[in-house]
Order: sequence, then structure tokens, then C-alpha cells
Amino acid sequence: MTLSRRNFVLGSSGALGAALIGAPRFARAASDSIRIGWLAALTGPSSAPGVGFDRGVNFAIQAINAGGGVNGRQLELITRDTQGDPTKAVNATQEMINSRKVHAIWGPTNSGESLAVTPIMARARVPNIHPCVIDSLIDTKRFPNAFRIAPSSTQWDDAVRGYCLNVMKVKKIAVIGDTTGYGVSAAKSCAENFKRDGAEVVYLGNIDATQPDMSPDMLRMRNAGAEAIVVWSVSTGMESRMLNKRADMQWDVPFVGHPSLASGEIRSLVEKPQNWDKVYAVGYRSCSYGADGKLPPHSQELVDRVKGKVRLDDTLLWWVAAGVDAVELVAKAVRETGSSDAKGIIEHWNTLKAYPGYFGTYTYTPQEHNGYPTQEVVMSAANSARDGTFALAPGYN
Amino acid sequence: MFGSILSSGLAVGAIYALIGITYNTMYSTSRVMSFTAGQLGMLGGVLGSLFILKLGLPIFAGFLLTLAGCALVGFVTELVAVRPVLKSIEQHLYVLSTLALALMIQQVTAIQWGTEPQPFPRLFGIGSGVLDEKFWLPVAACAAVVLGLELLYRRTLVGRAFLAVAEDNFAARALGLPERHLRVFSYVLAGVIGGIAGFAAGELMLAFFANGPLLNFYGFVPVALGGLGNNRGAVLGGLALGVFQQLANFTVGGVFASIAVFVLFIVVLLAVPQGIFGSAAARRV
Amino acid sequence: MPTDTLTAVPRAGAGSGAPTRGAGLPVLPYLLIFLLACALPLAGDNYWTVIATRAAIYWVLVSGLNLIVGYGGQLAIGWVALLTLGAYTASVLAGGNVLPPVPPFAALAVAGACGGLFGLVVGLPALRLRTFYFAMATLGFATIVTQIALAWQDVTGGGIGLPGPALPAPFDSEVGLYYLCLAVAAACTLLSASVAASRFGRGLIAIRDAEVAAEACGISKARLLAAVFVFSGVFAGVAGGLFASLQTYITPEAFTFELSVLFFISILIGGRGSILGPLLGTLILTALPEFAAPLAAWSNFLYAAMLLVIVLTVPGGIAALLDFRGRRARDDDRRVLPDPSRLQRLLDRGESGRGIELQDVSLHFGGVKAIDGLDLAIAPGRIHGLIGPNGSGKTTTLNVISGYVTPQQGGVRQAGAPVPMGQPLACAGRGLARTFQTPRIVGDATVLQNVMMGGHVRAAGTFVESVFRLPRHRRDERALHQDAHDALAAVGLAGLAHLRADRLQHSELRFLEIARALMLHPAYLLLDEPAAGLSADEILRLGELVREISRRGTGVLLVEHHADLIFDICDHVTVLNLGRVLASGTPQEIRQHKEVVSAYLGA
Amino acid sequence: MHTSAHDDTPLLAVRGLHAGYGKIRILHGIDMAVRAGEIVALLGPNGAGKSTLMRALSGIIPRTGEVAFDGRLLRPGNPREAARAGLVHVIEGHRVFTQLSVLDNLMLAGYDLARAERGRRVEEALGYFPEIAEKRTDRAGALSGGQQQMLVVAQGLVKRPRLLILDEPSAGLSPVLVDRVLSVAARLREQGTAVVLVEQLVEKALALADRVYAMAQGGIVLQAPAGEPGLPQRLEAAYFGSQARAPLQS
Repeated sequence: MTLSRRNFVLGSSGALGAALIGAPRFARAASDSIRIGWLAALTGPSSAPGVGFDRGVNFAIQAINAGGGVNGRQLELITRDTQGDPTKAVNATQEMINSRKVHAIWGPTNSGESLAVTPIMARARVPNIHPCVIDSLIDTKRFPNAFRIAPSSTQWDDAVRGYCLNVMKVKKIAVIGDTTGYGVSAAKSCAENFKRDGAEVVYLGNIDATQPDMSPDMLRMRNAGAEAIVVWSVSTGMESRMLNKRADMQWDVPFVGHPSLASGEIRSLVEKPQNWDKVYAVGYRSCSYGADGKLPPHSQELVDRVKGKVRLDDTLLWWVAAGVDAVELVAKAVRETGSSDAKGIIEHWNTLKAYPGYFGTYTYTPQEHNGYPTQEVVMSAANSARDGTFALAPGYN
Repeated sequence: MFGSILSSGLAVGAIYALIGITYNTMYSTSRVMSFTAGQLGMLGGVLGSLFILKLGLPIFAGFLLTLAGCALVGFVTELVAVRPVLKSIEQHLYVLSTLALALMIQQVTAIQWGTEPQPFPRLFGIGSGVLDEKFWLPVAACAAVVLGLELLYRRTLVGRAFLAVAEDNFAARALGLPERHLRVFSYVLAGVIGGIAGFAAGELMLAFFANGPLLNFYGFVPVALGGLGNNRGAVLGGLALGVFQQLANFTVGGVFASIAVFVLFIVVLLAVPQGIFGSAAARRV
Repeated sequence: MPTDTLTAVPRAGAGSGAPTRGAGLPVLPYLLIFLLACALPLAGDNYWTVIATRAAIYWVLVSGLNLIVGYGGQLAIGWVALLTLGAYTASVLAGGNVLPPVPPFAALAVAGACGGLFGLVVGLPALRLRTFYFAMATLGFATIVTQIALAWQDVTGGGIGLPGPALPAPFDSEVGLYYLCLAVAAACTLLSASVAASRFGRGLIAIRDAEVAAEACGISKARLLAAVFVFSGVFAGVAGGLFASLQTYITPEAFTFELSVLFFISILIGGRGSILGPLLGTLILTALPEFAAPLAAWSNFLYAAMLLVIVLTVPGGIAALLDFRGRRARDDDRRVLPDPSRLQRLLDRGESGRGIELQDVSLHFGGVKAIDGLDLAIAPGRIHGLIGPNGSGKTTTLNVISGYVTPQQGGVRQAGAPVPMGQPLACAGRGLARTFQTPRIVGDATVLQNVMMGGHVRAAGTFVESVFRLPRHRRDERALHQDAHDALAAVGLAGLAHLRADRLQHSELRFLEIARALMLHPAYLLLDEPAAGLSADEILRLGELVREISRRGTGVLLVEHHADLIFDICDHVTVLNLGRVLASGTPQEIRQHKEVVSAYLGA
Repeated sequence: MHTSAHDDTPLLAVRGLHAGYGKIRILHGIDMAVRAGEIVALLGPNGAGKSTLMRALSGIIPRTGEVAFDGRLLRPGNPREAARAGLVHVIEGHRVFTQLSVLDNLMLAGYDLARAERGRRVEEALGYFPEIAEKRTDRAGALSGGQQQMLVVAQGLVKRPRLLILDEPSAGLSPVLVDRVLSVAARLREQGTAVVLVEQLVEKALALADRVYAMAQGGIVLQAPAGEPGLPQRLEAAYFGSQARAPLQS
């Protein structure tokens, strides 16, 4: 009897359903572990930062658990790949809050997603640390539970502008952003700040990250007489194509901008290594080595701890360090308040004064949740990557 | 400025034309417009980069393996997504089966190859600036394919059998021509043409999984404008589209350029549904 | 909610070719799903409440899109464009960043209206473009809307996006929003089911599977699709507003192409011409990624693989699997026994006067002269036979009268007044019905539904009245039902009313087409080789039926090969050869006519 | 070499053949036979199922029932196998490939043959039709209706048929050309090739054929040697349906 088509479909869809049904995660009995939710963009467009943070987070979790956990309780990391898609991020956040009942959430890593999930986490008053730079994400009145571990886009912008005007002393600036939520707002405010400080913004444009050929925009910038190109984007593919076009056009103009300009992925995308010269990316004092080639002692300590366990050559140290700091901030709050209760964690974080994390020294108050100190934001030479750290850009004291 | 508009416009236009020819080659023997045409173009770039850069094979070996891979995808397309639904051609099930297969190809590529554009090797290194290799290679590839098809259709018996099946499928079957073998061979040939398109476009469009849907749409426009099954229309339509798009890119900027192209596509199609060179629909009753 | 409407509601919806009015069986699955949905939040885990809210919102859109894709057969793949449009319209109005803030529910209503308008804009190309072209056009439209959302920064907030509408008190919580979305989804199910069960639903299926026959029944594809595109656009706009509220914040990245594919595949996996199938399809495809979280990246691959399996193995989808009644084994020995007495109510029109006259009609396709100066008359109450060898212009003559082809010369008059040429849609309005050389029926629908399509132009209720099941709609349905049962009994197919039409034998299909024509209470009936493929005694019964129809005042034009049938029942016979009248007269005169015999024998 | 006409096993034997298009059953149980070197005419009004019967025999459309050729059963739905066995069907409507040249059309008829053999057979087929021989490089679309009909017959001849089915070769041809095409059938008979001639023109068919089958409403209603006296009258009665109705005055 030949298997009629109908039985085949009924059989297979039944089997498929059964296999999947077997793995639903209805709310399990609340074990005593400290659960940390991690909204990671591990695949999908602009997933480079997510992968870096993920390495730091997993390293910190294993390190703490190996040392007996916090007050005897083990840390449990619940990771959901949001693919940078706001719809998947909302679903994942709801699952972590209602179904898995996590004690704190780290992430998400992209602006589009964080704009969608921040109000949801605020309503559930879940302690949340995230590295997203958009200014509107931190508002101690509307989102008292949300803390930012990285500098805000304004702080990045101040550092870039400071370097262009005070160190390179250029006047005509071109500003480029990609078409993501982050790219658009960062490019706009950057241009306004440059004008406010007396510089001349000769070109402002948003380029789709998947645009294959960069010659239209690069030609327009050169014709406009730009002396420096400021780039705000996480798309390493787009940035490398611009660097290659700069080399094709034999146009000696410096690139300054988003940390992703220094990402390991760009090394494999630029046609010639020298295409990556004169590119300065936002960096951090903690992750930059001086003329003597040495890192600040606290950062060197982290590099030594992760040696052999975490690959640093194809990512950025600050992503890894921020991942480690986030987990340790949660562990510290639970250890010192004695419980994993949300209010306790939030109040504890509000009292942090210059807490020495690997990535930065954080200071939070009930009115200010942008904890990263502006003076620790510096420019670094993009192609000087060594195990995720960079050389300070020329001109710093 | 004008030189680079023309060179990049003709380059991109040649790629769209090649994808249009891929559509037509599949259409001629099966009356099916397959969504996999754009994916074949994407695979040409991705496989080329995989074999030559990641696995370090010599360029020519990489090229041949790429064409073999795309030919295999063409074969699978006919076997899985076309042959089973041919008998219910009027229900347009082929649109769904080819769409499903195209989506599966794209997802597998996104997961295995990553979602960022990967670099594509520099093949010959001849020419720079406006005459850079990445601009003249697609045009050369398009010319080579058009010439090759002309030779196939005019000189070889298989080519003439293609034309016979395309013109009157019933008479060809009655005459005893191996209709199924010819259809399989035309899908394999379409795979090869798509592979050539992707490989030639590699330096310009990089090895990027999202090139699939992009080429699907922009490869379809010349076919729609030129008329189904008409390669001459596809080449003219493709080149015109490429130049128009680059012109819009330069003048208006990326976002509005694609809007302009789409509006042009809809206006022309509504005005001439069967395409400029196409034939009117047959008698209905 | 009076029970009969409830039982009637999903009658055509439970499965393609759904069973009769019968017990409340078809309502049961909907009630079950609705009760389960109401109980879900009690499980206490808001995560599943949110997933269910998302499924409800997707179903609001899909229930509208289902009429276009499932019933109308138009491959609208890019419908996320309208979801995006609705979301941004509602958010911009509620947010008040451009205009003074509008109360959320008013914003939702405007989003629906906006969706309706753009539904029409996206849909119109469907009227001229072939299926693959239209699918590509909607895909292109979807990418364009996302890019406009990116580029129009000061209104849509560009890449940054903007907050969704914040709903007032009870609906701002997860559970509150869920019950709101559930209510809207239930309403959409009822509204789309009532359209599906109305003459418009049947019209859509006719356009999908038998477009030429739909035209003959006076079903205007343009007007019907336009109404359905607006209807579905409103649903998509409202769904967009609710989606923005669920997301609390929307950016262009939230409206991915995968969403469009999800909407499209849930209808196709669910099954064409059904409401329950796509509903289950939507629930499955929304919940699937949550179960398969570890392979989240593979969820889109799973969708595509499922679509391929369904298309290749069970094109009818889930609905076809569930539709047991429609496929019950039919007893093979049944015979077609027309009962002409049931014609009484159907043929009350009795138009007198000069009937239909063709004057000096000439028509050629390219070089070939199909009709060459033809004069012909069809008198009310009489049967006019038309015979001649292949290519003599018999069928072309019939196509000229019914408006499918336009003659280069000459004209047609009905009751003295000239008739505009080349308008098949108009002939139903003139009381002129026809059948086809190869029967054109909707295989998925039941025999009864196929017949009811014939009475489309006799119903008076508008689309909106059918949506809300207003009195005129219910009166139309009752009248159509009664006429259909009479017509089926008249042609002898009464026992097969609730069988899927594609289960019928060929000869039964011939009589089905005649029943469909009778629904028009036709003043004139054009039969195109009705006897082809019938057995000898079926031809006899066909002859008696046609004679009875003509005796009740209907003028009949009978195009046929079977010379014996022509000579048996015709009042007047015209013999065509190479487009010209070879002979014309009573059957007896024609039988002795020298040229006819030799033309037939091919001397 | 003329094989004996009275060989007992027929070249083509058909028993209980049913066929149709989808749901429409056209043929209801056909039995017929053709012997080598014999011309059989198949007559009947159009719509009687003549073309359907020929398409079912050569495997272009599905069929049930038995078709034995030269003693071997042919698989249904496989025109290539039938052609290779020697049963060649020239379909009606002189459907040539207008884009290709006359020569290309003929080459395609010998698609499975080796190059040399194909060339020889093409020349051989052209030998029958000098009119199109000198137009061998013209596009088939440029030929007149009659010349196109000759081309499709020539395509059949390239396959060196043992039984050639000619489906309404006279449709759309002037009387001179009809005789020209039918004369080729006579030449083939002399070489022992059987021919089945589906024809509307009764007189021309009766003049050429050895035996006649008449079809009406999907069945064979009459079989007789071509020369039998009173045959036209019997045909007339067969066409106009069952005698009971209104018998024609003879």
C-alpha cells in the first residue's frame, strides 16, 4: 500500500509538533539560581557587537559560578537570539519577565530593539543594564530600572568632535550615518553639534548598509571639500567599502567615528591593509595602549584572566569588558543587598560611586543612570588592534 | 561623474540582464517564472568567495566549482519545485513552490555564510578607476553569455530543440523530442548562467546573502519590460534599468532611487502588461 | 446573535466546499478556539498572553488577506506594507508629534481607513497584471513602504521610529490589550466569514477558478476585487495600529519581509477558500518560533520548508484535510433525471417581441475569416439550432452574441435595441445566459455554490450589506438558495447539492452548467455543444429539458455536432460553413438539403 | 519489397481502447487493426473522436486498453517509444516550428539518430517533396500552408515509419495540393509502409484506401473494404445517428 500523500503530511506534521511540544518552557518552579536574561543579537544584520558582549558575559558567569556563585547561589544565563528584530526582542523580553522570571536583564544591543523593550521592562520594574547609546533610552523618571553601562551617543559625539576640532584642527566635516535607528539619530545630532561649535558640515547623508557601491556618496563628499569624514554605523561591510573607495580615489582624508570602524571584520574586508590607515575610532582609555605599548594595569589584568578562554583578535576588548562588568554589577548588587530582589538591586546601583569595572569606572545616582565617565572616552587608531585593544590616536597627551 | 555613472550603470545593468536571461531560460521550456533566479545570482558570488578565498582554490577551479554548484541548484529547482506542479500550471502553484525553495536557499546561506557582506577575490586585476575590473567584467560576462546562447540556439541540435519546445510544446512532444530531458537541461543551463552572473558581479556586489531578493526583483524588471521569454528584450531592459538606477542613485540618493525604479516598473507594466516586445494573450474562450 | 446566522456563518467557511447548513458542526471549532483563547490568561503566564495577542493581531490582517489570496486567488505577497502603514498612521496620530494628539481609538479607526485606501492602491495592478507580475509588484511595494518610513524622518522618526499608541486604562496592561485584540479578531472572523458565505465570497472563488464563467454570470472582477482590497486593507490598517500598541515602539526594522511571508504562508498552509484553515495556519506559524526558540534563526527556513511540503503534497492545505463531508464517496450508479416541473418558478420572465437578431455580422482573426456576413435570429420560446463542420464559426457566433469577441462589421439587436459589442459582463444583465464547450466550474466549491454563482446579478444587496449580514443580504441568500435547489432539481442533480463539484462526472457537469444558467431566469439561453461526451439516453433527456425550457418563453440557441439532437428538438436550423450560412430552415427542409448532406459527408 | 497483404497477424492491433481529456470520455472501447502495406481511411463527422483515437494510439494522450504494434504491446503515454517502434503520427494542423529552417525541422524529427544517419534520412524524406527541398534553408514560417503540410509529412518520413498516421492532411489545402500529399501515401504503400488516413473528404479517401473505418460519437460504427458498393449511403446513415430517428430518403 503506497503511503498516501495525506497520511504522509498528517504523520510528519504530527511528529514535528510532538518533538517541538516536548520542549516548551512553561514557567518552571523558581529554582534558587540568580537568573540573568541576555537579549543578544547573535545573527542578523549588525551582529558584531552582540558576539563580543556574549563572550564577556559567558566568561564572567563561568568565573563567578566557579568561585562558588553569589552567597552560595549559582548564576544562570538565559540567552535569546533576537536577530536584531524588534518583534523577536519583545517576545523574548516577555518570556524572560513572565515565564522565566529573571532577576535582571542585560541587553539588548541594538537601538531599534531597545527602544521597543525598554518601556516593557520599565512596566515590570526589572533591573536592566544595556550598552545602547541612544540618549532617549535613559530617563530616570520613566525608566527608573534602566542603567546604561556604555557612554551615551552624546558622549561619543563629544569625544569625536573634540578630536576633530581640537586635535586634528579641521574645519570642513562630512557626516555619514547608516539607515538603522541609531545611524540616523547619531548623524543628525553630530552635525548639529559640529555647527554649534563653529565647524562647517559640508555633507550629511544616510546610506543603506546593503548599498553595494559607495562611489556616489564618496564623490559627493570630495566635491564638497570635506577634510574629515565622521561615520556613525555598526555596519562593518559598508565602512570597509568606503575605505576601499577612499583608496581607489587616492583621497587622503581621515575617517573618525563609531567603534565598529576598528572591528576585526574590517581587516578581512579592506582590499589592502594600508586602506585602513588614518582611521580613528571611538575608544576607551581602559582599552587603549600608550606609545609604550602597555595597557592600563586593571585592563591588563582582565586580558590575562581571559587569555586562552576568550578569543580577542576578531572582536573589541570593550565589548568583552562591558559584558564582564554587567554580570559583575548584578552579582555585586545581589551579594551586597543579600537578596536578588529587584528593588534592592536598583537601589544598590543608584549608590555606586566610581566603581572600578574593567571597561570603565561607573557612577550612578537616582537622577543620572549614564554611569560612564566622559573623560574616559578617547580616539584610537583603528588598524592598531592587538587582542581587541588599540593604540591611542596621535595628539593625545 | 558621468563616466562612473555609465560604467557602474552598465555593470549593474549587465548583471540584471543576466538574471533576466536566467528567468527566460527556465521559462522557455516550462512556462514557469521561478523565484530562484535571483538566488542563483547570489550563490554565484557566495560560492565563488567560498571556493577561492575561504578554501584557497585557484581562480579557474573556483569558477568551475561555482558553476557546478549553481547547476546543481538549477537541477534541484526543476526536480523539486517545477516538475511536481507542472500539471497544475494554471493554478500557479509554481509561484509558491519556487518561492519556498528560494527562501530556503536564502536562509541556509544566511545561517552558514553569515549576514554581513563577505569580500570577493580580485580576479584579473586589470583596469582601474572607471575601467576597473568590477565594472567591465559583468558586461563582458553578459556579452559572452548572449553569444554563447546564440551559438547554442543556432548551431547545435539541442539548442534548436530548445526553440522548438519553447514555440510549440505539444508539437515537440508529438514529434518525439525528449521534453523532460530538455527541461532539466534548460534549468541546469539557467543555473550556470545565474552562477556566471553572480561570479562576475562578485567584486561589485560582494558575496552577500541579501543579494538574492535584490537580484530577484531587479532581474525580473527587464523580463517584464522586455516580454516573457525574450532575451533581447531582457538585455536591453537590463542595461537601461542599470543606468537609470545609477543615475537616480547619483542625483537623488539611495533611498529615493529604489522608489523611482519601482514607480517606473509599475507605470510601464500597467501601460504594457505583456511587455514592450511581448505577444498579446491568447484567445480565452 | 440569532442562531441561524451563527450556523450559517461559517457554513461556506469550515472547509473548502464546506457541508450544508446542517448541525452546528462547522461553528464548533471556532467556539472551541475562542473559549480556549479566553481562558489562556488564566494560566497566569503573561508571556503566552503576549504571544496570543500577536497571533490575534496577525489573524486580524490574515482574515482580510484570506479573501484576496485564499478566495480570490490573487498572490498578494507584500501585505506587510499595509501593516506598516496602519502602524505608522496610528502612532503618528496618537503620538501627536506632527498633528495635535488624537485619542488612540480614533487613531486606530483612521489607520483602518488609511489601510483601506492603500489596499485599493496596492490591489489595482492585480486587475491588469498576471499572477507572477502581481506578486512581484506587491513585493516591490512592501520594500518601498519600509524605505519611505526610513526616509520621511520628520514624520515617521526615520530610523529612530516612534512610540506606538498608548491605549487607555483597561487596555494598557498585557491582559487588557489581549482581550481587546481577541475581540477585534473575533469580529474580523465573523465579518470575513459572512463575506465568504455571501454571493461575493462565491464570486471571488469564481474569479479564482473559473474567471470566464464568472464574467458570463455578470460577476465584475474589477468591482469585486476593489471592494475586497478595501475591506482587507481596513483590516490590515487596524492590525497595524494594534501591532504598534503591542510593540510599544515601532521602527522600520520591525516590519520585515519574513512577516509578509508568514501572512501569505499561513493562508496557503491553511487552505484556499476556507476560514478555519488559515486561522489554524496563523496560530501555528505565530507560535512555532516560540517553541523552536533554540533554532530561532531557522524559523524562516521552517516556514519555507512547510510551504513547499504543503504545496507538493496537499495543495488544499489543512482545510482539505479536515473537509471529510465534501469528499464522501459518491454512489456511481446515480442517473441524471431532470424534473422540468421545477422550471415553473425559474422561467417567469417570458420576454416577447423580436428576440435577438444578428445583422450582417463579420469577424476575422488575423487573416482567417471566422464569420462572413451572418444574419441570424433567436426568437423567444423557440430553439434555434446551429450546426456545421469545425471552424465553420458556430462557437464564434455564440461568443459574439455573449460579448466575448467583437465583430469587425455588423451588429446585434435585442428586442429591437442595439446591443454594445464586446461586453461579456453586460449580457447577464440583459437576461442572457450561456454554457461553455468545456464546462467551466469551481472544483473546490460544492455543486450548490457553483449553481448559486449564476444568480449573482439577481441579488440586490451591496457588499457592505453582506459584510454586516443586513436584511437585504439574508433575503438574497434565501432567494438564491431556493432558486438553486429548484434549478438543480430541474436538471436532475438534486441529490448532489453538497458534493464538491470536482467529484462530478463529465455529463453531470454539462447539466450543472445549465442549472447555473437557469439561476438567471434567462430570457435567452446559449448552449455550446451541451451534448458532447453524453450517452445516448442522456442526450434524449437533455433534449426534453431544453425543449421544456424554450416552451416556457426562453429563446435558445443550440450549437451542436450531434445532428440527431438538432433535428429532434429544434424549431429552426441554420447550417454554417466557413463562416457563411449554407442553409437555413426547418429541420425537415435541412435534412433534404443537397449541399448540407455533401458538406457533412465531405463530397 | 511488398509484403504479402494477407499475413494473419496485423501490424497494428487495438482492443478495448478508451481515452479522453480529463473527465470528458471521448472513446468508448475501440477495436481495430491495420496490416502492413495497407492504407486504411478513418472517416466520420468532426467531434466523432478521430483525432483523439490517433493521439491515444501514438501515446500523446493517456489511454486504457491494448495497443499491440508488430506483436509487441506499446506502453501508454510514450510517443518516443511508439516512434522508435515505427508507429509515427503526423498531427493535424501542419504545426511546424516557424522560427527554425525547413532543414532544422527535419533534423529535429531525427533527434535520436546519429548525425550521418540523420542526414541521409533527411535527404530521403526531401526526395518525396522537391517543392520544399529547394527551400530547405528558408524559415518554416515563410512556407505556404500546403508546403508546411508537406514538411510535417516529411518529418514523419524521416523516422522511416512502418505505419504512418496522417491526421487530416487535406485541412486548409487546395485540391491540387491534397492530391499531391495523398500521392505520397500511395508511394509509401508500394514500399510496404502502412498508412492510416484520417480524412474529412470521403471521396478522396475512398479512392485511395484499401479499407475504411467510420466513426461516430466515440465509437466505430462501420468497417468495410473501400470498394464495396453502396458504401456512401451506409456512411450517410451512420453519420446521421441511429436509423430509428428519421431515415434519410436514399
